[in-house]
Amino acid sequence: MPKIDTGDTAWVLVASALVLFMTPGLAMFYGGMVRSKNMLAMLMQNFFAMGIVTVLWVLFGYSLAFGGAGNAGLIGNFDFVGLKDLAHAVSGSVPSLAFVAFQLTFAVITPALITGAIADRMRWAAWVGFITLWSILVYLPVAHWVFAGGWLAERGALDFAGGTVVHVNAGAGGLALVFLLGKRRGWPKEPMPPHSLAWTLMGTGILWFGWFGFNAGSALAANGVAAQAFMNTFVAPAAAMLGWLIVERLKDGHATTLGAASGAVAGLVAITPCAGFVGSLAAVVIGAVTGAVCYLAIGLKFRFGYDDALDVVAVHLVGGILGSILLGLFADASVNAAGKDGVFFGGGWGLFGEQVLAVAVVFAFSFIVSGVIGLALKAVLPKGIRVTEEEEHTGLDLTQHAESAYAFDRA
Amino acid sequence: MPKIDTGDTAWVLVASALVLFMTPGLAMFYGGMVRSKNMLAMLMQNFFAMGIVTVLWVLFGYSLAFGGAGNAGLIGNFDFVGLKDLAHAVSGSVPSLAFVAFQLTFAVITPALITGAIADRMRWAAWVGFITLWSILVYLPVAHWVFAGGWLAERGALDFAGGTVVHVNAGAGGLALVFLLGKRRGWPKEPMPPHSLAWTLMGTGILWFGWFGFNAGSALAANGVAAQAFMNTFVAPAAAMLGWLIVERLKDGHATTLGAASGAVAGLVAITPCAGFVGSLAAVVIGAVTGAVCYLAIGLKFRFGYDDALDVVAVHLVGGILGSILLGLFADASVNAAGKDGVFFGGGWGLFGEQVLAVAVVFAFSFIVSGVIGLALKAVLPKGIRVTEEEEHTGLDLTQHAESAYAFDRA
Amino acid sequence: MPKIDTGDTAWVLVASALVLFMTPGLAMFYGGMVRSKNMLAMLMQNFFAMGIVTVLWVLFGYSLAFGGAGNAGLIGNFDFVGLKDLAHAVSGSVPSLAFVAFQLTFAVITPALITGAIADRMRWAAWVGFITLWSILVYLPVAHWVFAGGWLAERGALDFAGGTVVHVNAGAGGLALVFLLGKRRGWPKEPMPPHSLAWTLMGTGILWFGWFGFNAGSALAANGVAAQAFMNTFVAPAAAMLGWLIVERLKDGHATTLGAASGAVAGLVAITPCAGFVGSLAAVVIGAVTGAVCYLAIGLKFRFGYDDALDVVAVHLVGGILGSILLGLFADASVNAAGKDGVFFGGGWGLFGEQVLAVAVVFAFSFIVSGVIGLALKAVLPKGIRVTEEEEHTGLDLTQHAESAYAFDRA
Amino acid sequence: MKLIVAIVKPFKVDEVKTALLELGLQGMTVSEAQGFGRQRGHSEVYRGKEYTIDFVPKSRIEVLVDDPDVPRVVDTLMEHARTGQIGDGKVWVLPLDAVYRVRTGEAGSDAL
Amino acid sequence: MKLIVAIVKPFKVDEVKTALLELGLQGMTVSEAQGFGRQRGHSEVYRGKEYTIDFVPKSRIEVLVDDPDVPRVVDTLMEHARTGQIGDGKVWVLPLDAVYRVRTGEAGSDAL
Amino acid sequence: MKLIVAIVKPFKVDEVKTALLELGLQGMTVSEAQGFGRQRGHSEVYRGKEYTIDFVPKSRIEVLVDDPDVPRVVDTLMEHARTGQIGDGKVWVLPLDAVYRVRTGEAGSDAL
Ligand SMILES: Nc1ncnc2c1ncn2[C@@H]1O[C@H](COP(=O)(O)OP(=O)(O)O)[C@@H](O)[C@H]1O
Ligand SMILES: Nc1ncnc2c1ncn2[C@@H]1O[C@H](COP(=O)(O)OP(=O)(O)O)[C@@H](O)[C@H]1O
Ligand SMILES: Nc1ncnc2c1ncn2[C@@H]1O[C@H](COP(=O)(O)OP(=O)(O)O)[C@@H](O)[C@H]1O
Repeated sequence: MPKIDTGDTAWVLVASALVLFMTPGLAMFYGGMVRSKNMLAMLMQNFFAMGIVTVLWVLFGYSLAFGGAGNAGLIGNFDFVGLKDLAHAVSGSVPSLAFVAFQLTFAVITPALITGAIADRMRWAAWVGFITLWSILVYLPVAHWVFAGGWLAERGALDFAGGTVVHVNAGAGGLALVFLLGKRRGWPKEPMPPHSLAWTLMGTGILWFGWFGFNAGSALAANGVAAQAFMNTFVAPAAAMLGWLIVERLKDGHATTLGAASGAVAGLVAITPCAGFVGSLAAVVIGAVTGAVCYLAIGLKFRFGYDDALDVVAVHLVGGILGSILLGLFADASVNAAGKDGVFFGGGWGLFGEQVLAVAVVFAFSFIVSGVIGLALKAVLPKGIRVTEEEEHTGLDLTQHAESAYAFDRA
Repeated sequence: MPKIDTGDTAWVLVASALVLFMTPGLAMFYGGMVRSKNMLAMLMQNFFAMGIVTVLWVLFGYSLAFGGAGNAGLIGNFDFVGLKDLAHAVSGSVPSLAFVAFQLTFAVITPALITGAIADRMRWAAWVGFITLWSILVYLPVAHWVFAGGWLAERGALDFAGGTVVHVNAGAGGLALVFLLGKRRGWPKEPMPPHSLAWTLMGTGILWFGWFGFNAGSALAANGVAAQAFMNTFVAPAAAMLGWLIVERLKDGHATTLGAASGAVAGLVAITPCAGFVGSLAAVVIGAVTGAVCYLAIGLKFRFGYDDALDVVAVHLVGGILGSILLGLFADASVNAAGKDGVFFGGGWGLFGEQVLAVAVVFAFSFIVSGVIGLALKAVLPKGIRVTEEEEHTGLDLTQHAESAYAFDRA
Repeated sequence: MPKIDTGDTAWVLVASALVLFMTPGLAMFYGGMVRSKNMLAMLMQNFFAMGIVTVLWVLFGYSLAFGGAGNAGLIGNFDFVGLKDLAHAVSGSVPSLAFVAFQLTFAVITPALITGAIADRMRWAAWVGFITLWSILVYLPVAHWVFAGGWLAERGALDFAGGTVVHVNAGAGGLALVFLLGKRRGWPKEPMPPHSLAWTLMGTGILWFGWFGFNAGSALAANGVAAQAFMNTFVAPAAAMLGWLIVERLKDGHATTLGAASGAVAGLVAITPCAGFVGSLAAVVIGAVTGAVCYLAIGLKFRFGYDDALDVVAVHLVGGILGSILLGLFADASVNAAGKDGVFFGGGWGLFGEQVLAVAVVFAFSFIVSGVIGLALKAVLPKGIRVTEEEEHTGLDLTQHAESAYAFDRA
Repeated sequence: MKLIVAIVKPFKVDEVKTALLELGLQGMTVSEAQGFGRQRGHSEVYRGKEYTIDFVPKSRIEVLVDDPDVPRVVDTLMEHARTGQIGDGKVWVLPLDAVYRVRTGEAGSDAL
Repeated sequence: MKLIVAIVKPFKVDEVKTALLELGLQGMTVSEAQGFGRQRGHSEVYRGKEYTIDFVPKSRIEVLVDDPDVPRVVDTLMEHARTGQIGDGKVWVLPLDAVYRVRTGEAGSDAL
Repeated sequence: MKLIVAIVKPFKVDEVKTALLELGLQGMTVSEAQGFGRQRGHSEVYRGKEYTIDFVPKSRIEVLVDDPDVPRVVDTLMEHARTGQIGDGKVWVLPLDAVYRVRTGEAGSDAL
């Protein structure tokens, strides 16, 4: 049996904790952007992901995603149902359970990303149904294809930490739901300003912090590749923040706090698939480009009239696509022997093509299946998937959870 | 001299940082639940624990808890006063000071847990006195009995990360103080809703994040047991969240954000003693049961009329007892050779008995000594241990600390 | 080529993440203390540091600071522009890029510390210009002198984690800007109370948590020195919290939450240069003294009438000076062979002298160059470096960023 | 000169404001209020304990108007604040002794 | 018809509300206010700097009543808002020209 | 007895309060308000979307005074609330039927 390396194990365990912490961070990042009457509903949808997905993962999720790894196939198997036989197993140089936990954190945060698109109007019961089905029918297969040596990985697509599996996947799911749910009443005329950017900034800090585990942890070892991924996870969001702020300043006349936060997150998204496969300067370029492009991508929802409340499409879908495809240009095998050379490093267009294919496949699959799930729930749930006008008006916190986010007393 | 393993050391250092971070997390978890006029007092009582307990620990606390480890006795000794001779010592495979710091984080958060029970009415000076005495007279002995090879450990009780030492211990202390302090004026008639569930959810995220260090760090090495403990710390709170939400939904008609947070914390409490001794599926069961039971346990305070403000009894005392006792059923030596087999794994009722004994002993000891400390302070302090009606009414922030938690200006 | 140690690498990577997390923590620590109309501007100035400094660091900053390390000189070189040739290099026992990232986190937070001094009145454009120039003209040289075997280090000054490079440096810069900007209108007559101490306390928790990476990470290995630094980073702030609270209680009649937070941060500042060079009991003394002295140092701004808004001088400058100089007394070579003996450990006054010199040099250099940069910006920027009376009155959030920090709706 | 006070549902304020502008009014003052009346409030549950909140958020609009404008303003207020649901609110008219504009010291109609 | 305004201590609002209901009143409007008067405020200390806050939180209750009910309502308000401590507040009565119910347009007593 | 109401810029409240005290007044009640008028509000931008906020934060001051004091109080209010900029606000005077002090039940001037 391969030996456990304590350093690698320490790193993967810490990385897992860091990524789990991203979900509360995401909840706050999103929560700060909604109106105060919908704050708790947003937090709840995110925290619930930590509950339901985790239980599914232990029961059969991990097995369906990573069972039969390397089978170049469509889905895993039931070898590890209930995580059986894993207590003393080793994966690479770490205990298998550390790998299971690390991968679980990805399964948790991916559907959570969707909550930003559907903010302020989805019925709680509908979300419970959606995240359960989506995790099983969308996440598990896609994770298998790309992370577990499934067919896309075998074809040669690269995705260091989840540009397709996490971001394109969630972005497509969010877009599908947005179409099914329809616009929030009053959008885009009525102002719906963020109720607490302090929470959004706190969330941004937590996301960046946790993302080091997300990307550098994906090296699954405390080695040079992890260090490169770490460095790229540092510089890409930084460059993206600058990119976003500059374009924003030119277009709107102000560099905003929300812009700095959004740019950083966009950069983190874009570097995710590239983290361990590109050099530091490439990360600067990828970040800067993403910051500018994602800012501009926000205009799409107004042009095409779909109410992607917190811009999951502009930030995660567009950012994820950009990162995955730019990897086809900037991949540099000299950085990571397990990687490949992209167009700019003499690798030709082969990788680029695989990246485009992977993005297209994941987008199409997630968009379609998410839509089907949404339609099914709409048909099955007595009250449908959207709250009533009255409820939307009063707010989800009171109507879905019988709670208020804030109560400042003055007695 | 045994050699230091850098991987294990890295893990124990990180785990220590994670657990220290839990105390601010706990402060926010609790702070969000009190009324805004008592927010700072709650934060202060928790942050103060990071100050006073740390200094006591360095001066003599560690020595009294871990001196003469393995003596099967009642208390440690003075060998390590001022942490002398530890600078270059090694414990297991890590520097002794890493172990000292890790254990210190437990000593800090345990009394902090009590603040939830006594919220909104304890005089600041009384808390200063209580936490100082409690740490010395209650925590140090109990930590010695269970964590340092004291008499309970020698008898064979198992407690991986502090079900008895931390949770039963703090819960019993809180209950004793609740009786001495009496109910908050207006309780339970007057509504006392949480003033900011956003803080409570942020605190929950921090607690879960830090708890990975709490439980998996207790392996004191980056190995398979740590990975198992990590996995269990992931799944038990998840299952507990679901358990709590389901019962809550059935009983109150709503699944609440506070319920999700409370369930997760209850699950973290219950898995604490079991983390490194049970398998992943057992963790699911332990979590689910705890979530449901702790929710129901909240009813006790209304039935018996004691004002346990933030449910330290229902969550920490009941959760700690459940976890410690369920370990007697689910313990599985095949998971951890250093562990034992519980009833369900052919180990018979021996372990179960020891667990019940340990719980009973720690509860009784903590409850009685805490009560004595409280009575002594009540007698000694000129103004007693409880604020006046006027002060309670105005709020502790202004009356105890001359501060206000919030001031939104509009100029 | 030296071999990578996975444990050391895991630790340095985690430490880097922890220190990066300190900047959002600092933003919240400061943000909570300003009035709500300036909250976002404060957050923005801090988050922006994560953007601009990071990009500069990758392009040439690291190279100018650490190129030609050990040259006993004034500045680095251009060997590592764009981080070239570092992808597979090793520093000590960790990948060079891990070291680059770790040092970057220091470069990011140092200028961020300055924002506390200039709160509520600096024009956004002026901050953008200032932090860019300051990072290049002040931080890089000073980091080279002390951290990269530059002339101060070669003379024998000790600075384990940045007492001079980070705290004295930032404190002097802040003081210079305070003089150039002038007082906030209404100061000190008008009350300018913290708008949300909850954020300040959350920030304190994050800072303390991250500081373990800051100090213990500076050992650049997971070894006994790291454990000692970790322990000292635990106890010094604890003792400082007690020191501050006691003096405060005696002088003002109340122990305050803000005092507990401020004391802890002061203790963290003071222990920074000493962390890996002194024993645990010395850390208690250093902490306690710092807590008391920094509290008293706040009086200076009222005596001398300079408006150091959030007490960067009293906490970081005074705390940094205290720590650096007390190290001359408490340094203990038996704790760390790479260290020296201070006055109290028979090392005589040699080290003490070097410490005083280092403090004086860094203070003078930073104060002067910061002043020159400020004057230059004042001359160059069309609208100068300070907002108009009207803008100051309306608040920086609306006037500089066209945003509001809070919007509680009630529909 | 009269002072017209209207208690309305908060989400109706913008509509009312626009309508009053169209009437040619120059200004108004709005403040937050909690209303109690036939319209019932809501209840919240925290850890199994249910609280009933009787008060409903309302907006309180004050408008100074010349006597002749009173009827039109009152009608406009009611028309645009109306949803037909219980809780739409009240409008009342108070007599005034005097009105001044702080900036100029102008009095009466000129102050509006 | 009169408008009765009462400035009371916030924690007295519930008691006052209940008492008015027992009198048969159907509704009221409450808003937050800061009072200044004989009752002194409090002081806060931040990093050694002391601030005095002169204003005290108060609740402002508005009740529309028919003329005959005025005395009973005023007495009830005072009785239940009273603690006997300085700062209990004021009650004043304003004449009204008209009152309307937004929902129905009803005027006068019918509007209550 | 009259009730004087003043809508002023929030940062002027302290100055006004001090001035009224010097006049010998014993108290006042202040509440938050949003004003709409000639003074325009501001605009905010979030992710490229611009919102215009028409309302401006104002403070609403209520002072009960004896008839003879009305002119002096009104003048003092206007003098100290004035900045000369648009948006300084309004002052209006309302007739009163009665005033009481809750604590003692005193009525009229004695209630102040
Ligand atoms: N007697 C009253 N005095 C003052 N305000 C009142 C009175 N009655 C009702 N209101 C205000 O009018 C609002 C609407 O009244 P309500 O009885 O709920 O509906 P409606 O006016 O449609 O019958 C209440 O929330 C309260 O703010
Ligand atoms: N002249 C006044 N005009 C308006 N409100 C007043 C006046 N005097 C007092 N008040 C209000 O009444 C409250 C109580 O008054 P105060 O003098 O403190 O106590 P008391 O009414 O018991 O003498 C004050 O906080 C303020 O809100
Ligand atoms: N007709 C009105 N009724 C009630 N309040 C008014 C009216 N007109 C103005 N106000 C109040 O007075 C404030 C100042 O008015 P504005 O027209 O902006 O400036 P000015 O009074 O200097 O001309 C407004 O913000 C609003 O609160």
